[in-house]
Amino acid sequence: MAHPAMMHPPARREIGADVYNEKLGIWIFLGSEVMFFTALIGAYIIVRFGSPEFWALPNQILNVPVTAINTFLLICSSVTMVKAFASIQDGDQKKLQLYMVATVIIGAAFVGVQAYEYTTLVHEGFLPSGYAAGSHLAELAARGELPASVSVYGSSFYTMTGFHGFHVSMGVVCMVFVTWKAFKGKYTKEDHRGVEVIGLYWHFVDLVWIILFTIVYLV
Amino acid sequence: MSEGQSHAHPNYWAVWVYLLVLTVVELGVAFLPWSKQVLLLTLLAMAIWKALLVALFFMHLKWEGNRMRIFAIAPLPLTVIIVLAVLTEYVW
Amino acid sequence: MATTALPLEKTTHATHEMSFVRKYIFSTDHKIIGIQFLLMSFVFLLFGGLMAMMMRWQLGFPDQPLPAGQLLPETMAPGGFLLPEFYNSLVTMHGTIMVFFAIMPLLVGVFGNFLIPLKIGAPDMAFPRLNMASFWIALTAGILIMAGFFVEGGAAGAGWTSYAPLSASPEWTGVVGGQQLWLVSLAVVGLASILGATNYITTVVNLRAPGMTWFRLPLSIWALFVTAILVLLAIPILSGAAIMLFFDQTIGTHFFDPTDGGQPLMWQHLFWYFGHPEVYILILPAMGFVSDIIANASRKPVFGYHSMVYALISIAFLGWIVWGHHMFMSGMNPTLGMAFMMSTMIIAVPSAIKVFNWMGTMWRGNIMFHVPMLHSVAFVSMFVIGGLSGVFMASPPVDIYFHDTYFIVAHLHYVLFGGSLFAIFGAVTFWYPKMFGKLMNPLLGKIHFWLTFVFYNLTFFPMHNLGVGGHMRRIYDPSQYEFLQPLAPLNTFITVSALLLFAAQIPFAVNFIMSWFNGEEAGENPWNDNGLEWIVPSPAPHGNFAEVPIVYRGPYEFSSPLVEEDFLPQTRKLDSDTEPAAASAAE
Amino acid sequence: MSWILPPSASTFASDIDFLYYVILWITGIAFVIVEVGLVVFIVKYRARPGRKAEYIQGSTKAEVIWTAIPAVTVVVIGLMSGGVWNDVKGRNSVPAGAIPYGVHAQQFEWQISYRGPDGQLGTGDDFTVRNQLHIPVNQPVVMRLTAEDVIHSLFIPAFRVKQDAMPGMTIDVWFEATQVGEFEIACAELCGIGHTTMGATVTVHTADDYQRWLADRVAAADR
Ligand code: HEA
Ligand code: HEA
Ligand code: CUA
Ligand SMILES: [Cu+2]
Repeated sequence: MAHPAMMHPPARREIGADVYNEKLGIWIFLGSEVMFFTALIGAYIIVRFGSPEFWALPNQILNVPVTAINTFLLICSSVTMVKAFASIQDGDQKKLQLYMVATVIIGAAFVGVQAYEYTTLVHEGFLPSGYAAGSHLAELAARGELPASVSVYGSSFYTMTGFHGFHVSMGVVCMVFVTWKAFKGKYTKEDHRGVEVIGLYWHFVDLVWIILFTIVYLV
Repeated sequence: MSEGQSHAHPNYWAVWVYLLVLTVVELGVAFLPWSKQVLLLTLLAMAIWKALLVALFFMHLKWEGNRMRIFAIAPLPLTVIIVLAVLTEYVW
Repeated sequence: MATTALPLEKTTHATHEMSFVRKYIFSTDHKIIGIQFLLMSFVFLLFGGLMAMMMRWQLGFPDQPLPAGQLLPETMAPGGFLLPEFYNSLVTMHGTIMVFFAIMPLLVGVFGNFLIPLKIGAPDMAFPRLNMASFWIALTAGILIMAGFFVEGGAAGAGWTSYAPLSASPEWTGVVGGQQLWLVSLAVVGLASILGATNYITTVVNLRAPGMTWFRLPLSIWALFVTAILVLLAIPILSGAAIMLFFDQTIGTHFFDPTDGGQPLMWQHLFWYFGHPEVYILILPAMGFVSDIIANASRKPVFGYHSMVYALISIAFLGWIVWGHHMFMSGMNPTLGMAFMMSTMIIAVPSAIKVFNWMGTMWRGNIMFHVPMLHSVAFVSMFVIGGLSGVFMASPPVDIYFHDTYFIVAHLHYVLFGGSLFAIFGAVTFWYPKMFGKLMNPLLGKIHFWLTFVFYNLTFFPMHNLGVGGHMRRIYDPSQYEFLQPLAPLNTFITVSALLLFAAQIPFAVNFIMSWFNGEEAGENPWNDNGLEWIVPSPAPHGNFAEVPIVYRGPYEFSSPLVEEDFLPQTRKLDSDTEPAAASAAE
Repeated sequence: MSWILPPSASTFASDIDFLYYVILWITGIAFVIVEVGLVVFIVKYRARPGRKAEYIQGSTKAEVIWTAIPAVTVVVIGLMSGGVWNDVKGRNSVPAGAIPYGVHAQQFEWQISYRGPDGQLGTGDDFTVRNQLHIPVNQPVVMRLTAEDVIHSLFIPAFRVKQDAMPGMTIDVWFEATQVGEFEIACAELCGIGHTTMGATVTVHTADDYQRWLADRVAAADR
């Protein structure tokens, strides 16, 4: 019994969204992700407008150059991802594998850089709760070179970038799985749903970063 | 995805370069001595422009059917609603 | 065209070889998952009910020990007298459990799962394994939240709304781990809901049988679909807020801490931005089931089907712009309050359309009073009471007086119990035959209905009057205030009614369990209904349909002049019908 | 069992009560229409053998009517409410010359500060009384509501006053008592273990009494 909607790819019909289930599903799921980040960004807007004096200038505490490199990495991984997808659309297994591996590596590198960023920041005394007592940054603040307190700045910084990082990490995990399947030749010119679905997720995470990078690091 | 075979791939590398250029410009603008409001608006506009590029080209929204696009943009009004409402706490 | 079979196909054919565990425990069959949700939610309904009984005892008889209260540990009720902190935990957990672990899973988890594939003519959900995961995640969350009662400091005690900063630090509530378990549990159950919603939406959009166009969908499916969208977009807001609050409690962030730049009001904005859509999540599916049942029992098409759909959609959309009506007294910008008042008022309009269209459906009908119908009529009449009391509070000046009084408690129970729970009782009775192959006993059903209807009203209607008298909610001993003392007899009366209301659920539990074993065999279509679920055997088999059903008309063709009988199933082909386009495309 | 609001003792209470009764009437009528309609339909259209229901899909005319009437009704309710709301809680509603009091809510009591001899609130000569608000009759007063720890809510049923006290914010809430006497204050927002017991009293004095009371207090504070 082949249910018409279960066939792939679906014929153009009056019913359905003209796309296969997994693709529709991931788009719908991304809708909920949008709302999740809306909650975080909404909270950020509220505390930022409510307590602007808690914010340091760009590059005062956060390391914008390092993050710029990270942004560069994520954009690169997005392009390799989409190239992977384009390759398998043409049925090119080799290139699919190559680009997938590249994406995994760049994605992992992003997480690595972020981990480095976090450790440095914590080391300097920038915590989710504000300055660490007696730290380098706390001293600067005492001398008036930094805002007296950065508690909500730290809170929103770590929460927003942390959850983004968590999403990237989950993406990397899933992508490792897709890559493994790619090496086993499971994707074909006709059926490569996994690649497209993980790709959509990955680009979405990139998109979120583009917004976060601007509002967290630059403004 | 049925478009796969039929149309040639868009030039992803061009989009990539476009994104990188925008990022570099953004980095430059962020440290200009402009007023806070102007900076905020310029940077936000650029970020949204970049996000759009990703959505349209990498996520292929440019080529999706209308039914699919509706799903993609459906939550956006809701994000605007909450942001506008909480902003009124400060601007009134 | 390439036809790659999905994994689902394999499971559909492997029915006989499946072990008990695969078939009934870790099942991917939407019907089994629905039943799992049903059992889980009944258990939580019972827990929630028991907590309500304890609260009611304290309110009605503040100077007498709770019967069998000595069994509770010293930290909750020394000598059988509830401690104030335990009372706070009871209110909080009662509200939370009822909302998130009883009514929401009953409406969305049970019927979303059970009905969607059957009613749209699909063999299963779009993502069966995700569906299974969603149940087990929800159950985990339920266990987590109940665990609160067993950790030091007791269960969460800041109300189901968990307002910060009260909820943000043990310093204020005395609750330590319970508050965190509460937050984690809600984030976890939120994940389950989001996965479920993704699944439902995909299924409804993509898996409808040929001919099942949007405007041939039963209103129950429309309602579940719209609800799923609300779940998908509202729940993540709560998750986000819960996570921030959790961080405030654990890693020292300051989102809601006013002494260090945070904003307590922000919790309320985020919570209610989720919360009001949430209350519509708790009523829309009920409205859908009731529409189906009323049409069936009246043997008439739903009055104004299209406007029913548009009313559903507008309620859902308006639900996003009214959240501030919970915050009129919070110190929110009063001008913003005006905007929220207007949008809230407007919601009465689509609600009125629904109510009057239900009445229109009964008008000139030939009404059978089977048990589901009794509950459905009760739904309409009770929802109206709850809705109308909402109009009082929607008027901000009147809300000055009523906010945080029992008027609100009355309102919320009229919409949630009088509305949702009555509809759930009706829907369970209506679809029980398709779940278990047996009919529920109608006599027991009627006894349960009448006792519940009477004691329900005796319990909750007087709460309006408590509210009019100024009785605050969430207080554990009203005798503390002079102006509340005249209300004490009313409180006692309510408590007695509540105890009887609880007892009135026994016939239902008995009926539910006994009918499973020796109920009357149901047959394929016991209610002479038109929906697709009634063309398959009862209980519905694995894979649902032997062949892909083809749909020729809407679900409400009762008493159609085209046929002799008073019903006309969606799949019956009349001479005048043409094959739908999709069916031919699928050849 | 009563639908009549308890006696009120402030200027705007009658406006609020009036709105309440208007809504009570409107919703009462809607309630009767729906419930009576349901009962009539249940009886009149109950199934009888050999009868078939009429095959009716709907009626645009009927639907327009029952969309329009509630729509107009709620808009009217909304406009009426809006006016009262603006008078009671609007941004600029506090009458000029209202006597200010500091009301500081904390677990689980109300710290009420009075202006000292210098006639200014928030200066060193203010004095604070626990759980007791004393005000003059027929004179607008404004409470500067603040909170120490968590959210509380100042509820004076007889005056139809309620306002949350939000930590980190100062919220002004005004009223004008019209009757001399003692009235109860309650906390209406769950604020922890002692929420139930967070009561206080407000004593409304005649103008003379109030001056005397104030003088006594100031003298006591000086000692
Ligand atoms: C299923 C759940 C559900 C539903 C459907 C509703 C529906 C409505 N609710 Fe309710 N509400 C809750 C659940 C629900 N609510 C809960 C749980 C709370 C308390 C939360 C807490 O604090 O713990 C709450 C609290 C609450 C408040 C906050 C009160 C306060 O804390 O001070 C308000 C204020 O405006 C409100 C208003 C409304 C309105 C206007 C509707 C409308 O949608 C109702 C519309 C329906 C009708 C009006 C009836 C049908 C129409 C007619 C018969 C036509 C004729 C009518 C007229 C001409 C008016 N609700
Ligand atoms: C859907 C939701 C729902 C339901 C059904 C109920 C049901 C009941 N509720 Fe409550 N209630 C809330 C949601 C609900 N409640 C919420 C959200 C709050 C606000 C919380 C807060 O302030 O934070 C609240 C608060 C609340 C208060 C206010 C407490 C306070 O402010 O101090 C009171 C007081 O009387 C109360 C009483 C009751 C009573 C007596 C019942 C009775 O109807 C209970 C009757 C018993 C049952 C319905 C269980 C029957 C069991 C079965 C049918 C199981 C069958 C089993 C098998 C078949 C196996 N509830
Ligand atoms: Cu203070 Cu309740
Ligand atoms: Cu609401």
